[in-house]
Amino acid sequence: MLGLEVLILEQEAGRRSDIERALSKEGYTVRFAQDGPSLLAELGSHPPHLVILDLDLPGNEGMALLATARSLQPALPVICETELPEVEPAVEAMRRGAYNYVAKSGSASYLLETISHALERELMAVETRQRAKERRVRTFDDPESLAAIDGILSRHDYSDSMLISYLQDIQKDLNYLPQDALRFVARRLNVSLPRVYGIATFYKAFSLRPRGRHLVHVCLGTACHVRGGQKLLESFERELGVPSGETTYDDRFSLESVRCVGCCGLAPVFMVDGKFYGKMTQEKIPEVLSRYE
Amino acid sequence: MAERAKSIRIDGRKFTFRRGQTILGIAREHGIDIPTLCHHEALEPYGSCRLCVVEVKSGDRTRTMASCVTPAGDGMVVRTSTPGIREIRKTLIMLLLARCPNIESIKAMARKLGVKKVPFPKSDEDCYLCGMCVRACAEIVGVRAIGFAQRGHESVVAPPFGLVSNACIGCGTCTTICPARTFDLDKVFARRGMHRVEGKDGVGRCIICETYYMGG
Amino acid sequence: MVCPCRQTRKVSSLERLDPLKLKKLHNELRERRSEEVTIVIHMGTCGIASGAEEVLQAVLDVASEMGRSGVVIKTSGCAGLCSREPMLTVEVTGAPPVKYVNVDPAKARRIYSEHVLGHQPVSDYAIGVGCERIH
Amino acid sequence: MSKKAVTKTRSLSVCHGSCCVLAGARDVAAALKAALKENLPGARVKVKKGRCSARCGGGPVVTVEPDGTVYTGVTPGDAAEIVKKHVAGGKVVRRLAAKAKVEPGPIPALGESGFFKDQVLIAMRNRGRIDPDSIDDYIANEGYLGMAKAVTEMKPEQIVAEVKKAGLRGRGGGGFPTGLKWEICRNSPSCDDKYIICNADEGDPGAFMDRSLLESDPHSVIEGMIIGARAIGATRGYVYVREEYPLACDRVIKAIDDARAYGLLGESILKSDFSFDIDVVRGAGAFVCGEETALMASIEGKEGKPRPRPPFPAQSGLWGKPTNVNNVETWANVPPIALRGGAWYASLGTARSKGTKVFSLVGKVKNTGLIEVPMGTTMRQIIFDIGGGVLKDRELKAVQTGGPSGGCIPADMMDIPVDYEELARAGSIMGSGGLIVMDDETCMVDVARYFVEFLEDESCGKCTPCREGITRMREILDRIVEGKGKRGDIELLERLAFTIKEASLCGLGATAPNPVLTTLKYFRDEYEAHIYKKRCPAGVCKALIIYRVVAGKCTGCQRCVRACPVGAISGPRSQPHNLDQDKCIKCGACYEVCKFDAIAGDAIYVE
Repeated sequence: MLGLEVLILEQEAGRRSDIERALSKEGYTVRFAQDGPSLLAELGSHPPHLVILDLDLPGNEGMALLATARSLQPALPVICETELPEVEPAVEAMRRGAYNYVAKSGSASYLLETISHALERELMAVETRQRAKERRVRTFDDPESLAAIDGILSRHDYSDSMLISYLQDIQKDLNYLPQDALRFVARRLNVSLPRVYGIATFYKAFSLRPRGRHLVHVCLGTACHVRGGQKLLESFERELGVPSGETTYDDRFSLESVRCVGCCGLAPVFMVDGKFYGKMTQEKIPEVLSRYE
Repeated sequence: MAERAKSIRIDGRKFTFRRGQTILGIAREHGIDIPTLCHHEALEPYGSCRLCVVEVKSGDRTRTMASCVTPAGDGMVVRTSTPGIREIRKTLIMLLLARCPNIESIKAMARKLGVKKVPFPKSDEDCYLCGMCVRACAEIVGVRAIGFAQRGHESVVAPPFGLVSNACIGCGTCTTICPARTFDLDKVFARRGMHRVEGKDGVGRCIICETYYMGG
Repeated sequence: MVCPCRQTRKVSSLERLDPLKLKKLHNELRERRSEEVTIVIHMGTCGIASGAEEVLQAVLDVASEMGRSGVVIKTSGCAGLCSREPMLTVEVTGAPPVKYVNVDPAKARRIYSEHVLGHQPVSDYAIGVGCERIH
Repeated sequence: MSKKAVTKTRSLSVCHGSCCVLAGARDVAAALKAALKENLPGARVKVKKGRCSARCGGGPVVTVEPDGTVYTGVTPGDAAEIVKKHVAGGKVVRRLAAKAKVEPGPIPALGESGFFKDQVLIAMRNRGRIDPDSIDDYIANEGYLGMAKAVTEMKPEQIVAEVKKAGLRGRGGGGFPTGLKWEICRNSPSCDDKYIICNADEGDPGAFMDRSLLESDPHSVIEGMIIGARAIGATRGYVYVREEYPLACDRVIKAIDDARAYGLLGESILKSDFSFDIDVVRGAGAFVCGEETALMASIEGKEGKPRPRPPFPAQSGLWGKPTNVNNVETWANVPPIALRGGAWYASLGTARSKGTKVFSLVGKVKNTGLIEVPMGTTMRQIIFDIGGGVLKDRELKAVQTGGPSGGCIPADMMDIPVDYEELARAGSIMGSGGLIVMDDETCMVDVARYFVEFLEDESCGKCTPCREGITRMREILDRIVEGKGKRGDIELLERLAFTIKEASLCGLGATAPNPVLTTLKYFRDEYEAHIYKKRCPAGVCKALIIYRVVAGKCTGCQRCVRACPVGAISGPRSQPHNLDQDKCIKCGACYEVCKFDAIAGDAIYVE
């Protein structure tokens, strides 16, 4: 937690020193704002990583500040505090973008936990945004990428009957089939783009969206089904927090189901990056997932 | 010696036929009605709607076949409206009506086959995937600007990536041939600012050169 | 993983065969029984999924520790009984082959030292002796 | 010697374990038969193909029954002596008699009990013995000898005749006679090329013999294809492999390269005037590509959508040329037929189904794996003798065969001999040979729903009945398993089933309703329980069950507490736990981990 700055607006002196003690112990750098305007000024000049905001400021100023702060720094997590927690203001605060709503009377450890969750989520969001940006920057119509794809097409003399095979090889290299790549293939092979697009969407093996670093395939063959494959899939969905067919927010895993991988003797089975895990139970999933970074 | 003319029996009537004719072709030639939803005179037979199924007895085998894609065979005995066939057609139109409850051609066909109620929850699709637009684009216009995407129940007719297709010449054949009249060219090609050819009567055939042209 | 016997196996000249040469090659290969003991690790997909690669590695390790003269280590495809994989078969020339099931690296080490080197089958892990009936 | 010699000997059992066969047991058996015919015509002495007696070092082994004398190291030259001296004269041939009895050691003989006992291998003849990457290993085991015979000694018509005589039928589904298929393709006029295809797009969930064959013995498939090409007159072949099978793909490619290097494939095979080559094509994840016309569309680089037949592939297939498609197991059976003749193959099996069949025995059975048994073996033998019985000794409910196109055979029909006709009579099909064992914890409505969902996913979407009808069936089954089934749902399912079966364009649709129809036929009461009583007798359908802790059995070990993903189970160690029904998401994790049967998945009774 070193180097992470928390900016606090708290009208009660006793509470201020409580929070300061608890947070400094954990290595956070704590700054205090005197009032609303100085808080907003700080946000402009030295943006912190997280804000703790007292909602009990006179005249509902807290709620207004929350809205302004979020509009200035949309990604900034704000934790709201109050003496007397009630449902309505809580809902209102969350609606205005608060990360969480805690009681001042609550334990310090609960506050710390909330802070660390908020920061964790924020860091991941930053990372995800960055990656998404990189992804957008990375197009596949630069000469280098096209030359690589052209190399694949030349392996079979640009014969259009090898289309499926080309797409498989391209996907192997790029992890998915980008639009640019499909357009280039159609142009280079002199076939219609709808045909290329039709094939890329008809066959299950192709993905038109980028996939995670690791591919989880849960087998739903008959043998796996009667031995609990569906439950295994649901367990993965809970564990990874994404439905089948999606990629986790940190791009670590893509979860897909597959109709029989031909390893029925060890049912139920799943695969991670092509490695088989047989005779599986829900219990063993977290351990297996922890092997993949 | 002249070859004996090949003959087929449809609903008790005997007809001679030319090589390569389909059962549907012969039936229509002689005014026997077989309902279809994906067949078009200007296009290659496709056999997807299956409404044209008939009972075909050939040798000692009796089978249900799609008449639009089954070539006539010598000595075939065809029945176009047995109770079983009627049952199949009713179920099929129910399925299509549940998919596309607001398409006139489907509603008309359902009325014709005596189907009023549909035992399935209704959705509201505007396309029943007869593929005429896709086929017309490929076979008549020859540009293949649209195609099928996805598969199974998720199949759709779409230009690549849902975006404007560069290959499209804006001829409008797809919109004119669409039996559902829902293929919205404006929507698909709006961004290219191309005009669309107004067509009223679908694809017609030139009586002199025998090629197909756009109606209107 | 590369089959270990691929490194040691002498690839026959790979010349183009005619019917006579094929028969001759068949007879030669059939008679070729130079080594005393053959250990076969069954590596079909089910076997690999159950840990056959680890077993193979254990066998190679123990072989390099304890010696592998007169021993052929090879891999094959699936042996059929998926629920008891990984499996391996040890055949001492002149004696019936013994099939082992549910093998793990530790069991593989014991099988190597007692059966492969000591010619004493490990009855604790074996499912049967002899071979399968072919038509 | 009298024509009808009285002899006590009933049979001479020649061990056909792979070791003995390699040592020449087949020749010994043939010599014994000839010697019997010559010396004791009319005597009722059989020459049997025995199981392995674990005397593998000293083969070939002959056992005289009923007296039990064992001869080892027998050669064809010894046959006459054994027949004259022992069978006719009743005296043991000391020179050949085994030195000592094999003591029943601590390890049982493979051929005497359990999983391997009733199996007879033809397609998987080399399993577990040869290195799939070594062409030399394959040649050592009679590899390519059948092909050599077919290419150099037989006319194409003769090859077709032998395959017809063998009675080999397509192992991938329909069971169409292979020889006949070849003949039609052979006689189909073509100006230049004909093609043959090995269909390794093994899509049936629960079947994996094609994968295993390609992985463990790729050369036998290649050899079969060369023989087929010779018979049909094809110049080029394709192996169409599912992309889910990367190992199989690699091994076939290596095998093809090796065969080419030996001149067994490619230009002028074995220096004859016959040329033929094979390419490998990878599928891309579409079950429908197992259908011949869709498969060919896929090889041509198109969407795998079936097209109407006629024209049949044998007339106009790949690129409009006559094409013959067989599946992996079918091709693997061809080399031994070419080498030993059709009669040899046809000596196993039933009246109309010859030879052996590979089954993948999986599901709720103790021994899972691939088995190869003669046609006509009963389902009971397969599940209880070979499979060792139902897992946890629960009650057998049904066996599903034939994948999504097949059906479920109920437990009281386990005595049917397994062949094409009997399975069809039971309402199922052989398919590619998946046998999925189901016990009383398997819900048949859920199984039917599973297959229908599978097919909905895999339908290509071209024709109305398959695309729309299967989805509607799935919707109906969905509401039945959710406890929302209505009166009339069963009839609606039957109506849809009829239309889909009759009107679909290809085999996928035409067989799609089978899982529903057979479960309706044999397990209608389960459907009715779901619809009318709102209960799932097997305790599978989530909406109709609750999990609870059986207090008397719970030891308070806390395993379920740890396993529960939503914290619904609580309780101190060593005391029966509590399960909070409000929190429970019915994932079954507790049920899976409990070692004391203390978690019950009970039906909710609404009566």
